[in-house]
Amino acid sequence: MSDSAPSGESKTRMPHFDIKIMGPAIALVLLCILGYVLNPAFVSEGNITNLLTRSSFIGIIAVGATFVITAGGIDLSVGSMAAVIAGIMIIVMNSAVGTFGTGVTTVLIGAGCSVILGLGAGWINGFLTTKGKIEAFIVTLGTMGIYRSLVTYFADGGTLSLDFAIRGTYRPIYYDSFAGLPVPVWMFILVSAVGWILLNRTAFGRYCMAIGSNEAVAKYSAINVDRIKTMTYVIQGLCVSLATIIYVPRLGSASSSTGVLWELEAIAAVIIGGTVLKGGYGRVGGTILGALILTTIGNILNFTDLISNYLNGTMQGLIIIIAVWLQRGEWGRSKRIKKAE
Amino acid sequence: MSDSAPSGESKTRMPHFDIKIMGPAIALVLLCILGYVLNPAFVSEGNITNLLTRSSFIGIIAVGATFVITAGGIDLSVGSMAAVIAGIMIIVMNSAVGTFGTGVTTVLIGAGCSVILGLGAGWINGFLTTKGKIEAFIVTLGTMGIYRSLVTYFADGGTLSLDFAIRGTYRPIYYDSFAGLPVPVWMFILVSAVGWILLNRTAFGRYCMAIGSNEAVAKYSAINVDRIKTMTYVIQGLCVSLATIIYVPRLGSASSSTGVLWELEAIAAVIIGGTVLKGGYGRVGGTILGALILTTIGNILNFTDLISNYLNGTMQGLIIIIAVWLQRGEWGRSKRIKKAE
Amino acid sequence: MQGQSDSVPILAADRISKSFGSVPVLFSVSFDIRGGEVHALIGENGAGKSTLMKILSGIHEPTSGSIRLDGRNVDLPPNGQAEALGIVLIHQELNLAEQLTVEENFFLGRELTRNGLLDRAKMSTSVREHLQAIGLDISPDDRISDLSIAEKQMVEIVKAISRNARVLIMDEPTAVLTEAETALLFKQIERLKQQGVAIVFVSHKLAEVKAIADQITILRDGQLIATKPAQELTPDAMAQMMVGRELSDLFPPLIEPDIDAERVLQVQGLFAKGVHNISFELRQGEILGFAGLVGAGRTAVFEAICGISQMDGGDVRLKGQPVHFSSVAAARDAGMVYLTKDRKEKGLLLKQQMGINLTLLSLPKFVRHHLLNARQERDALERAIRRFDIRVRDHGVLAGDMSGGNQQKLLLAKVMEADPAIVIIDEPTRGIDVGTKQQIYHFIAALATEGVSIVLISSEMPEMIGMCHRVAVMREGRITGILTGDDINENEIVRYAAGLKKAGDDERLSA
Amino acid sequence: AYAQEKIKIGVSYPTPTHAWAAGMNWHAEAAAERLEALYPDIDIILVNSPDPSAQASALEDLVSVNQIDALVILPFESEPLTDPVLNVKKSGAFITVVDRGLSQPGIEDIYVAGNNPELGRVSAEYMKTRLKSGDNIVILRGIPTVIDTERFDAFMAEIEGSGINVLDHKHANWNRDDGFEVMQDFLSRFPDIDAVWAQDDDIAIGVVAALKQAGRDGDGMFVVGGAGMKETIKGIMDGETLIPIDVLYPPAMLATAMDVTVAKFKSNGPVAGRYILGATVITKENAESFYFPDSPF
Ligand SMILES: Nc1ncnc2c1ncn2[C@@H]1O[C@H](COP(=O)(O)OP(=O)(O)OP(=O)(O)O)[C@@H](O)[C@H]1O
Ligand SMILES: Nc1ncnc2c1ncn2[C@@H]1O[C@H](COP(=O)(O)OP(=O)(O)OP(=O)(O)O)[C@@H](O)[C@H]1O
Ligand SMILES: [Mg+2]
Ligand SMILES: [Mg+2]
Repeated sequence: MSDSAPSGESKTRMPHFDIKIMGPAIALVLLCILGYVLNPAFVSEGNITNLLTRSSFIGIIAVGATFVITAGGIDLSVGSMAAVIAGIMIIVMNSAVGTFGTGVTTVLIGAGCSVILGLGAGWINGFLTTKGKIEAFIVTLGTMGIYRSLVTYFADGGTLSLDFAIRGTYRPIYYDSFAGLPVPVWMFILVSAVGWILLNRTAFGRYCMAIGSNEAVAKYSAINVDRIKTMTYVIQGLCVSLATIIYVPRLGSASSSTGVLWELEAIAAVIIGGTVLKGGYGRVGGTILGALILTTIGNILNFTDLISNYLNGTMQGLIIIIAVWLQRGEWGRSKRIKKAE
Repeated sequence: MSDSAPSGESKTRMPHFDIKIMGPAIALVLLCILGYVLNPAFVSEGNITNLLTRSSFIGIIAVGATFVITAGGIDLSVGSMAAVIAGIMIIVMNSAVGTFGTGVTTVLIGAGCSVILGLGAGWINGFLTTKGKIEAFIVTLGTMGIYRSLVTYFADGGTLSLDFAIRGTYRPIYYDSFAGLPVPVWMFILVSAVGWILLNRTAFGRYCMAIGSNEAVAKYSAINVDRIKTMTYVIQGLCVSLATIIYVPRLGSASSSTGVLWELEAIAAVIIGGTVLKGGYGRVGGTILGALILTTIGNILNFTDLISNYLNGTMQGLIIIIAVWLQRGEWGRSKRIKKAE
Repeated sequence: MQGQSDSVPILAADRISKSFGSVPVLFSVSFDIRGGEVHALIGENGAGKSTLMKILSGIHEPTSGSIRLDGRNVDLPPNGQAEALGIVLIHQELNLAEQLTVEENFFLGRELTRNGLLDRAKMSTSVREHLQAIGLDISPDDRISDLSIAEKQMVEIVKAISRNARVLIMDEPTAVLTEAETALLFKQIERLKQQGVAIVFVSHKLAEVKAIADQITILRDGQLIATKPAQELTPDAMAQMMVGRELSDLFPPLIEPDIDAERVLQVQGLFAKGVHNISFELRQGEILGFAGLVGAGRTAVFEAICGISQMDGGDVRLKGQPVHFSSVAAARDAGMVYLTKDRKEKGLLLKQQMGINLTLLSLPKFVRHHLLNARQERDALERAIRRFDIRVRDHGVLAGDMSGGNQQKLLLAKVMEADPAIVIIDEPTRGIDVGTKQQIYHFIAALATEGVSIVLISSEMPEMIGMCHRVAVMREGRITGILTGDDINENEIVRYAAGLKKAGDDERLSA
Repeated sequence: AYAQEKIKIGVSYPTPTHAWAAGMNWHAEAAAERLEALYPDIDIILVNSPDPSAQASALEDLVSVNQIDALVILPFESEPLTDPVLNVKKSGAFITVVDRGLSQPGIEDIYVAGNNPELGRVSAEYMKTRLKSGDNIVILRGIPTVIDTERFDAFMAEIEGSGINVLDHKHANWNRDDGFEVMQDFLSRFPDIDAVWAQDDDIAIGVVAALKQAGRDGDGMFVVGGAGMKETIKGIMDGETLIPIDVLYPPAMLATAMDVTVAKFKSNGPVAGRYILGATVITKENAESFYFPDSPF
């Protein structure tokens, strides 16, 4: 939670700013080169497609997290929320099969249910944070535990599986491509585009940054701080529900281990992308790159057996730290910064 | 990360302040009453002792986390750090048995090694955050992954076990009592007392609060910001190593699942205790109560089979949220606050 | 425009009282604002001016009393929503989001949109036009955190002016402005007046008040003292009504330091970011002024010397010994401290209490056996409150809740707590009332007599002229001249500051 | 409100976080209900814990609060729980240990377990019957723990010398999502894979999804999972060729242990000793008898 970044930025703004914009992109390119060197199959079309599709889940969730964090909040519940929404979707669709058959209607009912749950869960987080005046960390830590245990409960500790009859109808949402890109990737692109516009081109986005930057200023500017903050959690919930809609057809199941640690991944993607954890400055574009970087690291580690499996976590940790360090552009600049201060 | 608390505090300061001091204590008392109602054995001496002893681990770690968070940082690596320190301690003690026998010397070597590792690991986090200018969240997320995978590596995917020969010597550290209280509780009391003095009665503690409040002001006030921030991570590391020293004799082993989620528990204890997540305001006393509250919730849930095991997480989440809400003292005061603003 | 003053007031406060918790701050104050009129509000620090202004713009709710808008009783909506009613407030505390750009702040809360999206081109153009209209060289894309305080204040002013207010309330808009910028502001005020806007102007600069105001209201300790037409009051009369006693000379008599006094600070060829080849000397007991336009680099010089920022080259000697402070602590331990001009961002911890702020810089002094000595700290607070006449009704108040002037006094006290031998004070009297200013000037003079060496950085010309033994003038990062004796006058300073004259022009100057 | 005359049996096991454990939980709950109905004076307390140290805490609570007469425990891990179980033993309780043995012999009165090395060995044996020298397999392992290591080591020991190439092995954490992703990457990396040892039925589900996505599920490719998930067993009954067999790791072992422990209080004969449940290979022929459609697993 160092705010060295923004303060550094404030001093030697122009060059630093550029590096901040470019940083995550450079880190991603370096990673891809590393992947290619380790194993040329890394750049095969199939692998790139896999990579993009996998990034979609975390990416979509992280776009939502960008809003929450920009407005100075945090949401730890997203992984559990995804699990419980997936679980309920499956239950609902399985029981809808009886009435509505195995057609598109049932899938739409499932998706609608997911969206409603996502919005509702997000609203609960927002309401408790703003009106209940409880720290976002505590609220979402609490709901994280609640959702996780609810999905375990619904699944009776095991796995909720989507009725095989409906899978055929739903499968294409994950497995089919459109114009060369899998549907989840399109969804990711869509969410990113909307998210980018919302954050950078609407009053709402500015309000998020203003609130994250200085709540009092936002308040005195006649901004309804509580409403905007709640909205960020609702957006986060919506993003989780969209991610869940493309997640469920993949394996057609949900269990208590679904979405474990997605919250940390999503937050990490946001921060790697250059958004400031303490709020006030958010970048959807960076978040997208952050999600791609995280997925690529995992992917690269599956592509090599140079290091012990047990050390995967070490590699992952090191690469994340190095990637962020590289993208901060602090190398060789420490002197200049010091001077500027 | 709502900073409603401090701003609320600033407005109607005196009464609110009192509630903040008293809040966690009231929440704990209510929990104890709940425990007693559910099962009178809750207040048996044996159970109270167990409860205190258990709180010691998280409590000691959370005292360290109070410093980090007060100074505006965050440390996600504590759980993994505990695991890897425990692992290395065990390896070191096992190999020391050959040379130094099974006596106190070996245990002391293990403890010394733990302290050195804790200080070192904390320093690394601090260094990367301050000199590397990487967000604390990313740094400690990275080291969290690294330490976790290192312990898996050392244990070769399994469990590292303390030589049975040395266990007899080491066991008393966890299992024995002194003046009616188990040794870990004494350790907790000691760490808390030192922590309290450090935070509230020394220049260092004052500096932590100043840095968490406003780094620029701290810098202009002749505070070596980087050094103090690094120190908070070093203290956190020391606390982790002390917790590990009393943890190892309890189970005599370490594995990749040791200390999982301790970071969240420790941070939760700190926040429940009234420290502000964004920094600038810290309370060791509150942290201690926070740790006790968390442990008591788990304990109470072991005491009753009224609800499905699968719903434990739900209860835990609800109780945490309610406890914090109660201690914020916001109930029935929303009107007054609005006016005061 | 004078004729309009007998029309119905646009906004009127009727017997307003206000308490924070149990602490009363305003006592039954009435106040009228009419269209086309500038109504000045003056009073000592902590008199309740800002509080009254916040009540008139809906930020605070009065404890009792009523507010009338166009003759009708209203409950003003909270949180700046009163802007919709045409009431715009320029906060004394800068009210800008630091991480946002000028344009983003400018339109915060009332963004222009087209089809639901921000019309950035239009907003940007509008901001640029407004900035240019007043003559400011700031880009709409600049981040607030990159601007100087004066620039921030100008952005606030321009932002408020652009809002087409019926009532424009300005709480000490000129405190951080130079005379040139103040002139710009006054031109705008005149223009708005012509348009029938009602303007409330809060300031401690009584000459300004005299120049711009039509009506003047004086507050003392939360009580309404008088409302009078400006013609009837001289600055001296205002000062007297404010403080309730006769004020003697503002500036104490200057006692020349011993000509052989030790040269405690010698700077030769200093380079740092934004400053080039700075050389000067400071003698013991001397008050050396640093004058110049905003951004001339005065602050930068001393931030580099005191270890706050990096020095790129040059030689600094303290009592003849070469020194290179790598940290503020090192400078402090060597007896040199710097008082920042930016009390909100760099000076005070706004969310902490007075006592914590007071001792922060000199904390090692309060350590006994590794522990902080609470009694000693409490004593220091009591002493500082007396010595600097800090007026708070509750010693536990958070720094951010103190009145602006009292914050400034607290900051001064904080720096003096370090018992410096050399003290650099940057804009020490910002937002300070005349009575207190006088105390501070006497205090500085007394320090100098005791042998403390002082560098006084100020944009207030009278301060330079009235206080300093010598004045160094800077322009664009260079010292253009060092004035002594009778040369310290407004004319000379301005000529050097504006670059019309350089040290080389006159050998006598290079002291 | 507690009836001292009742025989209290505490049952402690890890919180089910994957389907096999949920099956175990289901069988245990069913057994508890059945046994309590059968013997009114038996009180069974089921407690699950999310990690070893919580389980140690739960044991303390079972002794100090519930004052149990017997403990049935499936330890999270062997090492960390040895001492805590020893403490329970010292309180006088009868101890039944399930699945993961304690690291000190002689603490437990009864030991009931599946057989992890056997699971690995049997799986490798099956691989050898289907593959020839020079064929390629990949392995998806579980969560790095002793169980995983035992299974893996036994598998590798058995496959040794057969000429079958193990291309690589990665951890898929007994998780469907990880199984899917790791398999996707294996498929991108290795153009020729003849069989997959997924070690666990959950991973196998992810593996199969990845194979189908890549269209590489034909040509006699097959996947061997393990543990005995009902869907897998159903598939085997129906003649599925992609997952032709399953290796049982009985989810009912905790229930079995509870039965045996109750028998200690209710039967006349002495009850003690070790019950090792085999790693049965489930094939189309015997699948029916391992199929429990109501179990979550
Ligand atoms: N939010 C608050 N809580 C408690 N006390 C407050 C608050 N705001 C102002 N005060 C107190 O009210 C008094 C009047 O403050 P105010 O800011 O109105 O003074 P002022 O006349 O504007 O002074 P200055 O010239 O120094 O700006 C001060 O004693 C101040 O400490
Ligand atoms: N034109 C500039 N461009 C970039 N940075 C500048 C510029 N002018 C000043 N700075 C930086 O701003 C900081 C403060 O500048 P500075 O304000 O020194 O001048 P000043 O004469 O003290 O102005 P003021 O009258 O506002 O006090 C320094 O760190 C300096 O490096
Ligand atoms: Mg004021
Ligand atoms: Mg200056």
